Amino acid sequence: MPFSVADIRKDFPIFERTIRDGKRLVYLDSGATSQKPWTVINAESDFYSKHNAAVHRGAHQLAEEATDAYEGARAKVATFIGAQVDEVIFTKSATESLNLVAYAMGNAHQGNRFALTSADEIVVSEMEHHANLVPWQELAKRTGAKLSWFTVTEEGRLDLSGVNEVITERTKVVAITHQSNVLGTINPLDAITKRAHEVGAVVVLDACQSVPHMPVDVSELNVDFLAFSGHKAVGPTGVGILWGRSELLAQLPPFLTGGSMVSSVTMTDATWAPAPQKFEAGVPNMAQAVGLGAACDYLSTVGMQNIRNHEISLTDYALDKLSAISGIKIIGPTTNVSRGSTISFTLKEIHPHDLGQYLDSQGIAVRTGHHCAWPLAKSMKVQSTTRASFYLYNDERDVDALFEAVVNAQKYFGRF
Amino acid sequence: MPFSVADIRKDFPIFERTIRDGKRLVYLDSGATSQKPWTVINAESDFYSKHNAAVHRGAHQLAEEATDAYEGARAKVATFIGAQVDEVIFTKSATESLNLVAYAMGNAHQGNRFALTSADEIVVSEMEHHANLVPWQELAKRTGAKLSWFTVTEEGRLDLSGVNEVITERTKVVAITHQSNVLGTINPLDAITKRAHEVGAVVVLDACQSVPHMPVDVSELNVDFLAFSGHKAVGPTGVGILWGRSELLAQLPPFLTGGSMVSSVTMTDATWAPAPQKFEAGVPNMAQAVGLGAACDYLSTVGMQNIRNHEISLTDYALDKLSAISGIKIIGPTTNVSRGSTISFTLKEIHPHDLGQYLDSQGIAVRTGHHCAWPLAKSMKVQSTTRASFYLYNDERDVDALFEAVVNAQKYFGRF
Amino acid sequence: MELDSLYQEVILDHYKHPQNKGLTSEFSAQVHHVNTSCGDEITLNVTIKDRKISGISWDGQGCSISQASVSILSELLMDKTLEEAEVITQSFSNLMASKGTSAGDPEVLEDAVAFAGVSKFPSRVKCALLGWMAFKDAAVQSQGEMK
Amino acid sequence: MELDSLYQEVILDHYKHPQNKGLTSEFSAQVHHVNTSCGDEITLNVTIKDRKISGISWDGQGCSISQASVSILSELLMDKTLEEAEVITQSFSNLMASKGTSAGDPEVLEDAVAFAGVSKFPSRVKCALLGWMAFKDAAVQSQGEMK
Ligand SMILES: Cc1ncc(COP(=O)(O)O)c(C=O)c1O
Ligand SMILES: Cc1ncc(COP(=O)(O)O)c(C=O)c1O
Repeated sequence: MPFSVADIRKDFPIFERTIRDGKRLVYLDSGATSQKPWTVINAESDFYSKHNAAVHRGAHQLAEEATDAYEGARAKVATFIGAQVDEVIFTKSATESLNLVAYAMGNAHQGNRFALTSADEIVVSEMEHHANLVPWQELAKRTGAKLSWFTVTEEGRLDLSGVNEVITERTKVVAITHQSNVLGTINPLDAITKRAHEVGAVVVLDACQSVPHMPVDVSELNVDFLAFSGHKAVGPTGVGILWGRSELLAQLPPFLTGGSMVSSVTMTDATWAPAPQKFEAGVPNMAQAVGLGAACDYLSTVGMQNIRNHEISLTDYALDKLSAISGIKIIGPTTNVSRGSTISFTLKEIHPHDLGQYLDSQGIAVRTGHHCAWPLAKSMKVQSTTRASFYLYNDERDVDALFEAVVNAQKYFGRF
Repeated sequence: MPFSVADIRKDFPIFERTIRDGKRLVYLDSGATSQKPWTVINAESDFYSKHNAAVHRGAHQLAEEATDAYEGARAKVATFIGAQVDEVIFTKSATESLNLVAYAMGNAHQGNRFALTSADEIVVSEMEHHANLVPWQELAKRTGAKLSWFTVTEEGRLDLSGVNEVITERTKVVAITHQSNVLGTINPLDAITKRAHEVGAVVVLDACQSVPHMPVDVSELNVDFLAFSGHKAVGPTGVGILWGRSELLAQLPPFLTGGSMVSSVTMTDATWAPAPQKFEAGVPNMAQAVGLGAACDYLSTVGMQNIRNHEISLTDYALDKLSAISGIKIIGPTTNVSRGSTISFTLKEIHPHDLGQYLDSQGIAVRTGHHCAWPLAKSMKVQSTTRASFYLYNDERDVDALFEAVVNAQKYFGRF
Repeated sequence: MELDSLYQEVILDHYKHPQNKGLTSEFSAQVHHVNTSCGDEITLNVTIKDRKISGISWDGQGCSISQASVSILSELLMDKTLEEAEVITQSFSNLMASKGTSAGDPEVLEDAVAFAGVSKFPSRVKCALLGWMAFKDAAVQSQGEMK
Repeated sequence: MELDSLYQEVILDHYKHPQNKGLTSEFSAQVHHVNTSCGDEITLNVTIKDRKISGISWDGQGCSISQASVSILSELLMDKTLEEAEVITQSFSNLMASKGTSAGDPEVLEDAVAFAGVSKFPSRVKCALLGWMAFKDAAVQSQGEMK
C-alpha cells in the first residue's frame, strides 16, 4: 500500500472539522496526544455495544467474548513490539507504567534483586519527561538510594562521554527516554545498556515518543522494561503498556493490589498470580485495551517503517523551512540525524505563549511551555519553547502553514 | 418520567444481540460490570472524533474544548455524589482509588496526620472485596501497623457489637464497604463513622456497589474518602473515582508522580500542585472521564431513587421466587431489609460452576466463584456461590428466566 | 444441545461416583492445587516406585468437570510408567487446547476423551486441567525429572 | 479578528515598555509566583505603609499577557489604600471570570479593561491573573489581613 497522507487523513474523523471560524485544522500537537482513526473509535464502541462483560471472571458467553477481545489485544500489542504475550501489561498510561516499576521496586524486600538501599544508585537523564524523573526521585527518597544523571549537550544530545562514571557498580536501575518529547533527539542505547548490564542494573526505557513513530522491537533493544501510552499511538486514552522481560516480571513484586491479581487471600495475607495478572488488579480498562489493539493493527497496516520514513522527510522539509525564519532558534538537533519529527523553537521577539495563541487563531495546534520537562528547559537555558510535533497525518502543507503563520505572527506582534 | 424497563433497555445496545444461538440475553452480572447506554458510548466517540487533545496543556482550540469536556465531567460527577468539584479525582478504577489512599498514606512522613507506625491500627471487615483488603494488608506490612477487622454474622451482616473494641484509640483508618458485592448487605455507617471520628481515624468507603444503585450523597455520609468504578455505573471501563474531603486531600501526599501534578521540578526535587491535580499524573483518561460524566447524566435522568425503588421491588420478587427452589441456600440477608439487589446462593447438588454453565446455555449471565472476596466465602463456610445481580435494565421476566433455568438445571444434572 | 457435549454421561457419572477419592496415608508426593479464578481445589497423593505409578488418591471440592477429570485421571494413570503417563498427559493437554477441533485419541485417553467437548468452553479448560497439573507437579516432585 | 480582542494595543505597549520593572531593594513583602503550566514567572515587591501601597516593583519572564498585566497592575494599584486595592483586584478577578460577557468597569480598572478579551480564552486567564495573585499574596504577607 503506498503511503498517502490524503488517504490517511480520511481515516481520522477529527480532520472533518474546522477550527476558529472555518479554518483547516493543522494539528501539530501529536507529541502531547495523537488523533484517533475510526477503526480505533469503533473498536471501543463495538466492545461496549456487543461484547461488554468483566474479563476472566464470568462463566458466560459475554465474559468469554470479552476475555477473547482483551487477551487478543494483548497478543496484538505483543506482536507490535516484538514481545512475548505474557510480558505485556496493560496500565492506564506510561505514567502509571513507570510508577509501577518504581513503586514495585520500592516494595521489594532485602534479598530480592530489585531491593534498593542507600548503597545503591538510580540513573536518569536531564532530558526526561517528569513521568520518568519524579517517580525515581521519590523512589530514591524512599530508599535512600542516590539519584544521578546524564547531562545534555548544547545541541540537545545525551552526554555519554562519562557513561562509566555515571553508571557505577552501585547502579541498580537506569531510566532513560528513547526519544525526547521536547528536542526530538533519539538516544543511542547501546553504550547505556552495555554498561548497565555489566554492573547488573536494569534499563527502563520511556518509549512514549518512539513506539508511535518508528519500528520498535524489544527483542532487539536490549532493555529490560519499556513503557508507552496508547493515546500517543493513535490509540484510546486511559491505556498504557508496560513491557518487561518475563524473568524480571516473575521477580518484581506487585504494585496495585486487589482482585484478579492474587493467587490466594486470607484476612492477613495474600499471594500473587503470575505475570501479567500480578500487575493488573481489578476489572481492567477492557475497551481501551481493545482499542489499543486496533491501533496496533492500524499502524501495522500503514507500516511503522513507512511512518518513520515519512516523518524523516517531513522533518527535513520542516527544519529547512523553519531555519529560514529570522530570529528563530531551534532547541534540539538542527540536523536530521538520530532525531524524530518533534521540533521545538524560540523566536527572538515573541513569547511562545503568544505565538501559540496566534497559531491557534490560524487553525494551527502546537504546544508551548516546558513540556513537562522542566529541568531540560533549564539546562537548555530557555524558559519555554513552541513545539511542533508531526505524525503520519501531517504533510508539507502543514509545514507551510506553520511557516506562513510564524512569519505573519512576527508582523502581527511587530505592528506597534 | 415514569420508570420503564422496556424503555431503558432500548437505550442499551447490547440487548439487541442474542446469546447461544438466538436466546434472549438475561444479564444478571451487573455486580461485575454494568452494560452501557448509547449516550455513554457516544460521549466517548464524540470526544475522540471532535474534541480530542491533551487537557490542561495546549494553547489551542481543541485543547480548550477537551479541557472543558474533562472538567465538565468532573463537575457532573461532583454533582452526582454531592461533592465539591475539587474533591473529585479521576482514577482508572475503584481498585486504583483504594490503592491511591493506601499508598499515599504510606508516603506520609512523620508529623503528617496520615503517617502510620507500628503503634497504629487499620480496620477493615471480613466482607471486603480484595480491592479493599489487600492494599490495607500491604500498607500494614509496610508500616508495621496492625490490621484488625469486623467479622460477619451468619446472616451476612457486619457484627458491630464490638465497634468500640475493633476501632481503638490507635486506629488511624477504617476501610469498609458500603454494600457487599457478594451478600448484597448494605452496611449501616453511623456507628462506624462516629467511633472512627471519635478516635481521630479517617473512614474510607468502598462505594462500588452503592453509588450505581442508590442515591449517595457524600455531604450526608460522614465518611472521609469514597471510591467507586465507572464501569459498574453504566460508565466506561478504565475510569474510577476517588472522592476525599478537601482538607484531607490537601494533607495527603501524592501517589502517582509525573506530568501535570507538579508545581515545580528540579533534577532532585519536586513540589506538588493542589488537589485534584496532585493526584492526576500524566495525560488523563479523558474520553473515559467524559463518558462517566454522561453516565452520571443518564442515571440522574432516570433518577437514582427510582433505580433504588425498582431494585427493592425486584429483590422482593426474586427472594420470594428463588426461596421456593428445593435445596437452595441464599448466602446473605434473606429479608429485603438494608440490602441491595445482589443475591448469592448455593444449591445442594449442583456446583456453582456447573450451574453457571447451564444458565449460560439458556442465555443467562451470572457470576460464580468467590467473587474476589475469598475471606468472606470462608467465613460464610462456602467454597463458591452463584451470584445474580440486578440493575435498572432487569425486570421480573429476568427473575422468572433465572428461576426456570435453575429448576431445569436440577433436572439436567439429575438425569443420571 | 451444545451443553451435552460438555456434560457427557461419563463425566457426570464420575462426578457422582468419584474413583480413588479419599487420601491414602502413604505417598511419594502430595500436592495441593487451587483454581484461583473459582476456588476449586484438589489434593493429590501419588506413589511412584521404579518409575511406575503404583498409587493415586485424591480429595477435593469443585465442579463436575474438575472432579470428574481427576477421578478419570486416577484410574487412567494407575500402573502406568512415567513415560506412558507423560504421553497420556501430553495428549490430554493437546485435546484441551484444541478448541473443539479434536475428538481425542481413545487408544491413549480411553474415558478421558469425554472431555473433548470441554475444549470448546475456554473458561472450563482450567477446570479439566486442574488434576492433570497437580499430577505433573507431583510426578516432578517425586522424581525431579519428568518434563 | 478575535485575536485583536486579546492583544489590545495597550497590552502590547506595556509588554514592550514595561512599567516599574526592576526590583527595588526595599519592600514590605516579596513574592515569587510561577504559572506551573507554562513556566511564566514573576517576582513582585510591594511596600505598604499605613495600609497604603507606596511602592510596587517587579521582575519576570513570560508572555505579553502576564507581563503587561503586572505592568498595568503596578501603575494602577500604586498609592491606593489596601481597601481600594481589594476592590480593584476583585473587579479584575470578576472580569477574568466573565467568559467574554463583561467589558469591565473603566472607572475602577482604568487601562486594565484592556484584558476583557482575555476572558474569552480560558487558557490565558491564568496568565493575566499571575501578577494579581502575586499581589494578593504580597498584601497578605505584609499585612496579614487582606481577604
Ligand atoms: C465492592 C467492590 N469493591 C471493589 C471493586 C473493585 O472494582 P474495580 O475492579 O472496578 O476496580 C469491586 C468490583 O469488582 C467491588 O464489587
Ligand atoms: C517522553 C514522555 N514520557 C512520558 C510521558 C507521559 O505519558 P502519559 O502522560 O501518557 O502518561 C510523555 C507524554 O506526556 C512523554 O512525552
